[in-house]
Amino acid sequence: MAEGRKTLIEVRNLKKYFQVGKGLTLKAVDDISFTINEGETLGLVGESGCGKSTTGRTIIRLYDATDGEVIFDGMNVHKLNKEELKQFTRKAQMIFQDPYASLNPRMTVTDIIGEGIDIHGLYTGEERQKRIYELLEIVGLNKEHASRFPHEFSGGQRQRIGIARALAIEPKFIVCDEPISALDVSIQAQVVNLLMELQQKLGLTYLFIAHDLSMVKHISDRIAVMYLGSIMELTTSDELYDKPLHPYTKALLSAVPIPDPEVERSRKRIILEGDVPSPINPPPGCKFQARCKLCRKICKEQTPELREVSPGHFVACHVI
Amino acid sequence: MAQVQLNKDMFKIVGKDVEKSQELVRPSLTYWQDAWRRLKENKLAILSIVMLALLLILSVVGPYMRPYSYDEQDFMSINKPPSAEHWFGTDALGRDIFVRCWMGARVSLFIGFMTAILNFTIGVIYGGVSGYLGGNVDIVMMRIIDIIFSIPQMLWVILLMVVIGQGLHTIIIAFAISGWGGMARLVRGQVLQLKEMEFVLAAKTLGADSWRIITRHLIPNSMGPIIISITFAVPGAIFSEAFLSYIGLGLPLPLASWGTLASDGSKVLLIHPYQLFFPSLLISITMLAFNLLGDGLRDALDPRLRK
Amino acid sequence: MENRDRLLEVKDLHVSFDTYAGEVKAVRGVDFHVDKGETLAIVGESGCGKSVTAQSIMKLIPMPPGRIKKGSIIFDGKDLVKFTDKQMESVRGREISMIFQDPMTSLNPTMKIGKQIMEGLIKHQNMTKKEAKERAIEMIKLVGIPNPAKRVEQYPHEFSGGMRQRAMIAIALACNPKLLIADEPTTALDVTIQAQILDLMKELQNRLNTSIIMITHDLGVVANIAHRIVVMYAGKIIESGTSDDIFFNPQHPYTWGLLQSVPRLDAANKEKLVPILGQPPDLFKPPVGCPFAARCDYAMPVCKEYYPEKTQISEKHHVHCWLQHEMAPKVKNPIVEGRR
Amino acid sequence: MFKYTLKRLGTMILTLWVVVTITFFLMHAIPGDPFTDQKRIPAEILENLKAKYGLDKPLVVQYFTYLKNLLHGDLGMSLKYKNRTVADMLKSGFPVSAQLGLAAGLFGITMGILLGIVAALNHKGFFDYFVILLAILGVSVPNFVFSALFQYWFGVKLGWFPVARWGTPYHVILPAWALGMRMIAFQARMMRTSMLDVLNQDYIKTAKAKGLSKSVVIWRHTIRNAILPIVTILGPTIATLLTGTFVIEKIFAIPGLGKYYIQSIQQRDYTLILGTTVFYSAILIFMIFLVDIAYGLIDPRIRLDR
Repeated sequence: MAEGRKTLIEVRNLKKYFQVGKGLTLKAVDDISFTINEGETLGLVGESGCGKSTTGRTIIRLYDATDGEVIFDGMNVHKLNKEELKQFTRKAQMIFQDPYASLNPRMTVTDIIGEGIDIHGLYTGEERQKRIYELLEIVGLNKEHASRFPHEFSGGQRQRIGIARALAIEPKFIVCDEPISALDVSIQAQVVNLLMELQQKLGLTYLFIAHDLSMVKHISDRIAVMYLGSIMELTTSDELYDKPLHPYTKALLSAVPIPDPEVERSRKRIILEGDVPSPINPPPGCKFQARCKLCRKICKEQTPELREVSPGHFVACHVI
Repeated sequence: MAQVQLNKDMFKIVGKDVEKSQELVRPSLTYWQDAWRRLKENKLAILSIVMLALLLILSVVGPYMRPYSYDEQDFMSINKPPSAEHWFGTDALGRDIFVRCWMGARVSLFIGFMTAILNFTIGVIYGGVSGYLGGNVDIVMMRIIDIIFSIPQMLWVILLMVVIGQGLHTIIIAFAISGWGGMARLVRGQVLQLKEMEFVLAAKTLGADSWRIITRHLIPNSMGPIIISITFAVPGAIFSEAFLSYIGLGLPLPLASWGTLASDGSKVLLIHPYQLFFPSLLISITMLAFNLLGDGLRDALDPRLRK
Repeated sequence: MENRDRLLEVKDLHVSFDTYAGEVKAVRGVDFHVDKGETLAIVGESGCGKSVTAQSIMKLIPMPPGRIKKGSIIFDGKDLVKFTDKQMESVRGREISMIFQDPMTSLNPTMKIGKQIMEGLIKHQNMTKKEAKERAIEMIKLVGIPNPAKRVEQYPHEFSGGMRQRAMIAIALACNPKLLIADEPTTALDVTIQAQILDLMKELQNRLNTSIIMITHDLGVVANIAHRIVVMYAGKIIESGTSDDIFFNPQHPYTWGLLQSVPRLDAANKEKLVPILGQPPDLFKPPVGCPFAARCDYAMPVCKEYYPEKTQISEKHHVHCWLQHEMAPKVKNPIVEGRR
Repeated sequence: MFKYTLKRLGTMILTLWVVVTITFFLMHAIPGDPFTDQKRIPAEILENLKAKYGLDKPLVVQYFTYLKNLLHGDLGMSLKYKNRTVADMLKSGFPVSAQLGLAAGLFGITMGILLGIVAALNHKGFFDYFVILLAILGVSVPNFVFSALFQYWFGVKLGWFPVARWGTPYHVILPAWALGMRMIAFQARMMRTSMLDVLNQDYIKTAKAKGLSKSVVIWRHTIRNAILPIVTILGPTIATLLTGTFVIEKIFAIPGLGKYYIQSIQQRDYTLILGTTVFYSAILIFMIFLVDIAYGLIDPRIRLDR
């Protein structure tokens, strides 16, 4: 469904390294490339420490990239000057994970949502207030909530406020950084539905970051699977589920429990052994080699390229 | 459950009432209102505020309540115990201790507040810069603090007093130079922690500049711990001044502070215990009040209680 | 009701917490049982009382402010509610064990892993240090940690999250308890590690015939491991039954809502989720009637006035809902309909 | 652990050097020279005196001479006590102060920790409030007031202990107690908070779930972990103890280092001030070093991480 659309974001060989002590480099994002088309949702999944959040933050330049570039709507994000950067922030926004930490406890809901409006000078006075009420309504809250403080709300409601804050400056693109993982199941569905409705209504583009594969599959058009800072596989969400190619993707899919006892009873699991290795000074070659049952000699020597094995289906694996 | 009368009407589907389930039942309070509400519940803290207010008022009007001046010597009434004429008695030079105590209160409280303000200013700037800039700047700035403040403040103060000479201003200068380490560390910690919080990242994503982030997000959220720390800094300075006076490095004569009064009193402790008693009592009450208030504020402002 | 297979029976359990603002009724009359060798899952969202229930069985809730107001916990024929602290010591770790949600914080950071396993053995099985150590090494091996002889000498910070949870399981199972209570044991772990731990728990249950109470909010985990399920909402059990009953023939609108609000990996893409709107009630002031009424599509006036009695659907399946009443209108069961 | 120790050692020496340098230049920034006030000294004798103390050379030369001598333990001559070296005076005063400090420290730490533990275990009970009150009193009342009170009550009124001076173990009790009061207050407060914090940790629940008895849970799991933060504040605690001795030694007329220090200040005996300050700093920095090492030993996380 996203085919034939314009490319909104192009990420080319993006790297983000952190120095964590003498001679130790944490390669949080290690040379990844992908594109996001206008109006689509790209899911980014992986286990903790795989670099998915860092990727999201580097794309909107919350972090400076170590290397590589991000082209957003023709702008080279990491080369923008101060004024251009401000223009860029109007177009790209973010929704955060922790509904408790993502709202300033000393500000009212009005001021939280209004912050972006003030920074960019979009509305003032009564118009500003009207716009804030409108935004509250859009995310399923009401006027009475405007003068309240964040601590008076539940997790789901706070996440709605966070969404309203991002929408206030009418962005084109939103990075959703695990927006539902801190919420209860029944509330997760509310927030996901809201995000999907907003996308339909406002033509938004999402980068949806999460570790919950079923939710990512539910909301995304295409999915990128990350492991230790690299993209292992990238394809449409249906294809990823129907025809996963990378051994890590296969293991990940098989590890996700399905809420159906009948299915669960008959399922054969691929249990991965061991833990995710540390992203600090990783060994050369394929990142997944230590846990891979198909590991060969070449996997330990050469880093596999992400290559297109069938139209729109990318895999980084020597064995496939 | 008891037998209830059920009728058909009670079994018509009316569906959900989402508004009701989302109603915010608790009253809306700002952070400061909420903190004040909690502080009010703490009787000791309120008592401390009353005590401190009383001390402040007496330090203003106290010296005028008796017909003596603080440096007026009366050799006819030397070392007189407390009486109707001299409420707190007189000292070895026949000076009225009541008046001297409240003159001393002015000096001690002035030293306390000035020191707290100066430490606050230096500490917030140093700590704020260190925390906000981060990286190598932070490492170097903190290393400097670590080294300087590994020696107790009192040793620095004594050295400085020896070098720049005794006097009210020099005491305050010495305290200001040597006392901001704790505040700087505290502010740095706060800033370091807050600047990684998601709401600050959100502000950055919205395009907020450093000024806005500092004034709207970092400062309001670190005020709680800073206020608590100031509350403890005031009595700390009063205490240190008393200590200095006691070892003979305090204020020059005839100026009086609680510390010099206590120091004088202790010389005749075994014969005229009241001369030590009154200034010590005032010091202790002040310390107690500030400490209790600080504890109360800590409970009232602690963010962990707010979830 | 007397049943030789019955290991644990909780009857009419009420647990409250006294806070400065008043009494929070966290658990409000809960009945369930666990048979020998079975896995019971207690499912619900945060604040529904599932963890409090589990910790009450071990009497691990902090008292005060918590207290067991009413009810009984019959374990192996004895009522644990009446047990003194001293008596509980011989139950904990020996008869009933527990593992917790966050493996990063539930191990003592300054004590070697081996010693943490040995403690229980020395206390309950009168082992010497040497015997206990051998057994500890054996346990570490059993839970699938490589290099056991070296690992017993290490501290928790040298273990990864998954390994720590394995170590917790080793501690819990060291004395061969009859019942293992697992309080969200995989919530803090990654999916691939979760799969390892669930697998391990099932395997050990087969081998040791331990009963398990699994506390979780994740229906996928439940489907994977549970024989029977108890669904809790706002401190009450609203439905319970076998795994198949709950997943394929649920009767309570809340259970319907839960099942419809989670996406399935094997479902067609972009199928709209059906969320449960609104929020669970504040247990400072729980509603008089059915606590779910305010969020229920099928709520009736009666629901807001009276709490529904238990209705038996089949031998093991019961539900608390006024829709089961003879006067109530018949509604379509969206889960049963959906499966057709 | 070895690397960690070495690193700490390096920090220690660096800190000491910085402190010596700052102190040295501060002392020499005082306008005039130490003999200015002695007006009657003829000019040539003054020159001789200056030469004797090396004051005629450029400051930087003096500084390096001082550093060099310092390495040999030579802190120079006292300006006011003829023919006594600073090192000599430190040698005679230090054992007395160390005894007093050690007695007060041991008393303060044990009592403080004990009270803190008892208070935490009796959380919100009578004893808890009692300890809180005691702790607040302990930090609120200056130690010269405690000293006076103790002297008055136990010395004069009851006559249980000597009022002042030094010599027998009996002489140690009152000053050590007065000096330890503040410490008890600090430690009790810290230990109480730390205990309550640990008691709320998940691993305490794990320990209880194992069926361990209450006393084992408290001794083996709670106290050991709760003491860790106490160890980290030992450094500042020793510092307060040290400055506390100045006053206490003065009040109780104890011939310790503090007494010399105060005297040197009152008499403006600059070499003695400089020497004492450097000595105090060295002791303190060394103590902090020891505390760091102890912390590394107690907490396995530090031992291996760095």
